[in-house]
Amino acid sequence: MRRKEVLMDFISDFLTKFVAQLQSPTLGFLIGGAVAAAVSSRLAIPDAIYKFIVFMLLIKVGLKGGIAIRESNITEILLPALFAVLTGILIVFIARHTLAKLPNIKVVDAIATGGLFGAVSGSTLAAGLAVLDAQGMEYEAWSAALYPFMDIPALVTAIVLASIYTSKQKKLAAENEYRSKQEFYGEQKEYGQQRITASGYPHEEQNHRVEIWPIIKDSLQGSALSALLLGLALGLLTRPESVYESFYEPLFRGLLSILMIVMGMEATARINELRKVAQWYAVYAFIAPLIHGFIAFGFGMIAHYATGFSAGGVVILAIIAASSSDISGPPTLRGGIPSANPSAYIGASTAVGTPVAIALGIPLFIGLGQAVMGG
Amino acid sequence: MRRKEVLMDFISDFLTKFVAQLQSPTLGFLIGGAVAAAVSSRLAIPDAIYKFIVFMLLIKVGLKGGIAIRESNITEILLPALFAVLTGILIVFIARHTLAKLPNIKVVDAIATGGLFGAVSGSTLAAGLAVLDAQGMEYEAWSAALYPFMDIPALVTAIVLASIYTSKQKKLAAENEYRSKQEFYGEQKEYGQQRITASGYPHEEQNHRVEIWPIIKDSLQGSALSALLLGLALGLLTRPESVYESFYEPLFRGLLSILMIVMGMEATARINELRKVAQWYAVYAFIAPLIHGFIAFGFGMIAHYATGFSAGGVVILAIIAASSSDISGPPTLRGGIPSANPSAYIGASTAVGTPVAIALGIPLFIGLGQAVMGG
Amino acid sequence: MRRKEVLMDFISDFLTKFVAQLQSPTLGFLIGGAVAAAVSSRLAIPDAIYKFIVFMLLIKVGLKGGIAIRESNITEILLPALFAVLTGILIVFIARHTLAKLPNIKVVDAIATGGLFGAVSGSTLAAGLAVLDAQGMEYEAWSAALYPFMDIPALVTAIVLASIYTSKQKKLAAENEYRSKQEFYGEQKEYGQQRITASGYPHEEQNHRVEIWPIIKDSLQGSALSALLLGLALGLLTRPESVYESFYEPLFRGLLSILMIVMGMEATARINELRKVAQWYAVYAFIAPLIHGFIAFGFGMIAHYATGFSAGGVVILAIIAASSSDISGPPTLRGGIPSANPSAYIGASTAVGTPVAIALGIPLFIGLGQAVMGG
Amino acid sequence: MTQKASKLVIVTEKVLLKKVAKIIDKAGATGYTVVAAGGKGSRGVRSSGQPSVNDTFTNVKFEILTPNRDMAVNISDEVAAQFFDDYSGIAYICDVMEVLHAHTF
Amino acid sequence: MTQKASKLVIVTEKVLLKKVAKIIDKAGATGYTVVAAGGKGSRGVRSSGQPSVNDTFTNVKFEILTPNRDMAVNISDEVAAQFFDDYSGIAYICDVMEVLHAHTF
Amino acid sequence: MTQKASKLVIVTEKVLLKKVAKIIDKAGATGYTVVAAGGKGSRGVRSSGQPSVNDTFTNVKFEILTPNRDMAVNISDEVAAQFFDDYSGIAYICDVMEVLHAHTF
Ligand SMILES: Nc1ncnc2c1ncn2[C@@H]1O[C@H](COP(=O)(O)O)[C@@H](O)[C@H]1O
Ligand SMILES: Nc1ncnc2c1ncn2[C@@H]1O[C@H](COP(=O)(O)O)[C@@H](O)[C@H]1O
Ligand SMILES: Nc1ncnc2c1ncn2[C@@H]1O[C@H](COP(=O)(O)O)[C@@H](O)[C@H]1O
Ligand code: NA
Ligand code: NA
Ligand code: NA
Repeated sequence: MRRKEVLMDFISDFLTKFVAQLQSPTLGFLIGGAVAAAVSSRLAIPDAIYKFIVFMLLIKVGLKGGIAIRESNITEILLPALFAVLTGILIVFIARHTLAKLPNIKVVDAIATGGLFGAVSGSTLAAGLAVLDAQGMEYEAWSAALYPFMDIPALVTAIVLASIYTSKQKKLAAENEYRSKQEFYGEQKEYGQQRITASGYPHEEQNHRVEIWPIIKDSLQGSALSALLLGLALGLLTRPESVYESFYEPLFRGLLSILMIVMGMEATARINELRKVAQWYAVYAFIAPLIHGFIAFGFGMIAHYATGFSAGGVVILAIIAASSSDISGPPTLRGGIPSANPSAYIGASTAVGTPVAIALGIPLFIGLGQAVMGG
Repeated sequence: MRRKEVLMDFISDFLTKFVAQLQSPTLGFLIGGAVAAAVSSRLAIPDAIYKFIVFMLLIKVGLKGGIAIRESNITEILLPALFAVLTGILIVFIARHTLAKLPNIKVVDAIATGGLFGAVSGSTLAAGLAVLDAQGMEYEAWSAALYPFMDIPALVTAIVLASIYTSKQKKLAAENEYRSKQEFYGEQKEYGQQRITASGYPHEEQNHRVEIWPIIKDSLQGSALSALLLGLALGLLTRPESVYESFYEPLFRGLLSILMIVMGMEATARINELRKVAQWYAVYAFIAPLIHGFIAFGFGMIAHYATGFSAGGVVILAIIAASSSDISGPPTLRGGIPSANPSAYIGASTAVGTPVAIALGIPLFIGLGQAVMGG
Repeated sequence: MRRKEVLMDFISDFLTKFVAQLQSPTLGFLIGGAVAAAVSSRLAIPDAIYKFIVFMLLIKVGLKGGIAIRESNITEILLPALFAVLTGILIVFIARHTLAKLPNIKVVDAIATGGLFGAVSGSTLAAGLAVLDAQGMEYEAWSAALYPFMDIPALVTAIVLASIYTSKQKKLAAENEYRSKQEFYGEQKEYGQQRITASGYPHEEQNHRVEIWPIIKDSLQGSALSALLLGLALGLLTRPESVYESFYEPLFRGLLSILMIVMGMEATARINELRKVAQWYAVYAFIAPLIHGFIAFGFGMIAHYATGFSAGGVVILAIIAASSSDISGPPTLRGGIPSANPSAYIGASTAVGTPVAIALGIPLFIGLGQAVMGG
Repeated sequence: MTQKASKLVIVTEKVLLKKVAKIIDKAGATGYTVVAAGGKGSRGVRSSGQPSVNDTFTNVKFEILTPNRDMAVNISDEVAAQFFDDYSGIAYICDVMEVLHAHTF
Repeated sequence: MTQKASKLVIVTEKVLLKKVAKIIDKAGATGYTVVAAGGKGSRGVRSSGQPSVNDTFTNVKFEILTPNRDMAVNISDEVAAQFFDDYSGIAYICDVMEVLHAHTF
Repeated sequence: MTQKASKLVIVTEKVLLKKVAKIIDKAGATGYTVVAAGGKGSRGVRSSGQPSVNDTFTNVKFEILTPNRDMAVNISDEVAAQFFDDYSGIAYICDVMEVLHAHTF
């Protein structure tokens, strides 16, 4: 009976939160942007403004974390950080063993997509924090600092996996070419020639090992993570309380609402790119954020019971997992897995993954957290 | 006697408001920008900031309207909206039958100018609302939503009129050419050749009817109107009160002051363009905003007595009519009446029409409204 | 004994202020930006935002000054303004007689550097005002208006000195060439030819006098000074109190913190340019701001005792002197002393001079002012 | 492996960006490159219908590599016929010695 | 209807934008096109006197169609003589095969 | 005093800006000019991995004057070999009639 009550409580609680969330301005602005783009509105948020808003949101999140970390027991971060790393790596392997096996899916594209979904979106994180704050759900000040612990391992894993796969393929191809040279002569030659027109001559076999440090450095240097880390450092080492409270904090929700419009517009704009690649990307992009969130939520629960990680912190971990990178991840992957088609992974992430994470993921995990742990 | 008192009250009231308005920051910033540009200052508000400010102002106006419409009786809008449509159309016909008849004025240029003056300026509307708010004059929440009802009919009418005129001219020209081929041979040929150098060969006679729906769509998709409508929708369908009050509302007046600087600079920059076209444009641009405002004010008074349209609403209707489009209108006309000279209509609107509407129109109609209806 | 006490008070007071300043957010954000750039972060504040922030800060400083000047006795500005002019000129002559005499330093480069260090940085001024405000140290409302009185004379002096020097050199060169044509034949010819490839043919001897008015006009038209003057005029002539208090004032410190990040990034970026020129530029750029500040502080003290110029005003005069121009000065010098190497003067100013002025100069002169005059 | 080509350059008003791109596509060109440009020409009309403060680049410049002169002339004629009566613009052809590398040309 | 022409290209520092434009006008060219450009040359001096963060395009590139080689050389000589001692810059001529459409040329 | 030269044009994705610049430097070219460009080519892939709203210029166009055709071909081959398998791009050579003024060429 107790269990049944809990379940009913959970479901009713969850549904209430969920419906309220659907009327929330955050989601409303996201949908508004998507609709505006869909009806070909010439509404435009200049690129400079978009970049500045992202900077403002992430430095604010960082500052807040940094200021609060001063008073926290930082060792508490160890277990959640470990779980963040695990989740990031796991997500890529999941993509490698599900998405990559589906028909019409190129393996490198699938791995890159997994990397992007394992990586973290600062905007989604900011949206999640705004909703948590609005609902008065408490969380550890350092929770936002979990960002890089999931982001970087996911990107590194994806690039390493793709590189291993590509070198294997090249060896296989070399052997196959030798064997099958005669068979596909006609078709192959034409294709070969076209490639030569573009790239001049076949690559010399560069049997290089993937270096991991450059990938990590590249991620840390990305504009989003840089802003977060800069904020953290400033919050930790200087006394920015007054400027934080008079400037960064009051502007946060407003700027976030504008960012949601941009992301809605982006989502619609990318839908066309997504259409050009296999349908499975859309399916993956719809389901994956929620599954990733549940995995992280599970890990978070372990930390909750083991070391007292707060309910809010668990929700943040889940939101970070559900999010997929929209700013720093794509260029890192474009450089790290150049043979992967950006339309596949960016389309999947921006057009479907991010809206799902924000519109379904955030209310889902908050509702779940409150219902399960009574945060 | 009663009448005389009212008149004196009106005049004294009006003069007071008018002088106060001349010291108001809104107007001060406009003049400041104009002077800065006139002394060749390199002061610059980046284009991205300008576009963002317009977005912020119009989405704020929209949000406010949307939030308030929820509680209003929306059928009240019908009569004012009808009058807005009428005013928009009327303004174009006035230009067709006055400006176009003046010496050295090309008919298509005059029609396009009429279209632009019939259309609406979001910035002027925002400035008007700011002054109304500052003076505590009340108006219906949905008044800002009258914008498209005047804007679109004016642009559509102008494009249709111009198109009809152009096809008539072409027919006439074809007949004339036949008759007068011999007479102006020398001069004509040279001119003809130059055009051929540019455009290759004479147009085939495309006897196409003007399609109205694309013009309407184009207007609705414009960045200014899009922002307003997006705000309206978000205000109506979501609950953006908190973000509205903490972000959009407090920034409104400040951003408006910056926009006024930009518009002042624009005005000065466009004066030179205006100088290149006939002097009559300057005269028209000075008088027309006030006349258009009075016409709309008259219509508004009818609604005031017929359905209780508020004094503030009447003033807004007049300000909308007095304003001339500065963002969305010009590109629509450039596409819709390509043969019209943009220097004529943009110069007239930006260099003279908008400053007159803001500096004279707003205080005039507010003063008038308060004196006549005691708003 | 009294003297010794004062000295100890001064030293302890000063050290306290100085250490506090090192933890202040202003400085923290500056260092944060510098470090971010040093670790090659891709953190970026878009150019449009940077320009807008500078505009916002300086128009705010101007508005404040203008509003307050209305109630002040403006004749008080005469003596401090005179001292500002003297300091600006003096700084250039100091550079001419110290920096220019050092080994490996081209004279025109040294003069240009002196001009830039004599000119004023709006950002440093804004930072100084923010710190004064934070510490509740009072100053005359018109103090910020001292800016152009030092800025313009410094730039004019530098351009005139450089021009005189260059014409003298040309005369000498003409004579020398005649005498030494034979001696350095080989080397000279090659060098000469290369120049001809670039510039076509030797300049005709244009023995033009330097015109001073265009330089003054150019300075006044610069974007930074324009914004300040526009603000002053608006503050003086209109009633912008409400928009000032609701918009410009609250955003000031936050925008300043972002500008500090940009300036930190700039400093790091310019270090490489500085490395390419003689080491002495770095030495000069480190010492000069403090010396210039002390000179102006001394002048300010005279005004303090003579006409009651406030302690805060003296500090502002010193900060203005310590600052070196970062926005308007460089293009003016690029045009006015085209033969000077921009890497020398911009590198010295941006990479070292400005950070020193902000990080050391501001706390130093505030500490000094409070200790000496008990402001 | 390399190939002779013509390069057609069209400079015109920014408002025509999409329309010119469509004409290029329809003519069968394999691609085009477009940059924001400012300029001055005979018309002295710089108004593109956009606020001008700070936006000096109200033109666009297209560069289209075409396999032969005819396609270039076709595109140019079409653009000129449709727009150059009412909009400012210029079109000219350069010879490209060789296309060295391209995905399809 | 079409016409041979020379195309003069000048790449130089952005601060010179107006001054170079004036020289082109005075030389009698019918127009010019200008784009924002970045670049690297012999001088190794990229400072144009503007803050550099985020503003990589501190050069401008002019393209001027001239009816003959002489006018192009005149413009180029004048620009080089006035500025290339102190500012970075490069100037070169391309042949344009034909000007197809122009309002005045 | 003037000099014949080849002009190599490379249009490719913005992410490659620094890498292509490095190749040009290594090949011994005296400089290059680069502008932001948009475009359409065979790939139909415009994603450069950056948010696309409002950023239509996701390509860069390099123009490199080289003293001879060989250096141009070398640069082009190297860029194509390293990147054109995975990134969109095109490279072609124009003849420059004369370099009129340059600081070093
Ligand atoms: N002689 C020229 N050389 C280079 N560009 C030109 C020339 N004439 C015109 N243009 C470009 O073509 C655009 C339109 O020229 P127009 O139609 O004559 O106003 C100008 O804004 C310039 O960008
Ligand atoms: N070989 C080259 N090819 C293309 N552009 C060049 C070349 N050399 C110089 N430039 C351009 O000309 C500008 C000035 O060159 P310089 O005066 O040598 O510093 C550079 O910033 C480049 O934009
Ligand atoms: N025929 C062409 N003419 C001009 N530019 C082209 C052409 N084909 C491709 N490009 C440019 O090269 C880029 C890459 O082409 P692609 O690799 O075919 O996608 C495009 O985005 C265009 O900017
Ligand atoms: Na994730
Ligand atoms: Na109107
Ligand atoms: Na100074």
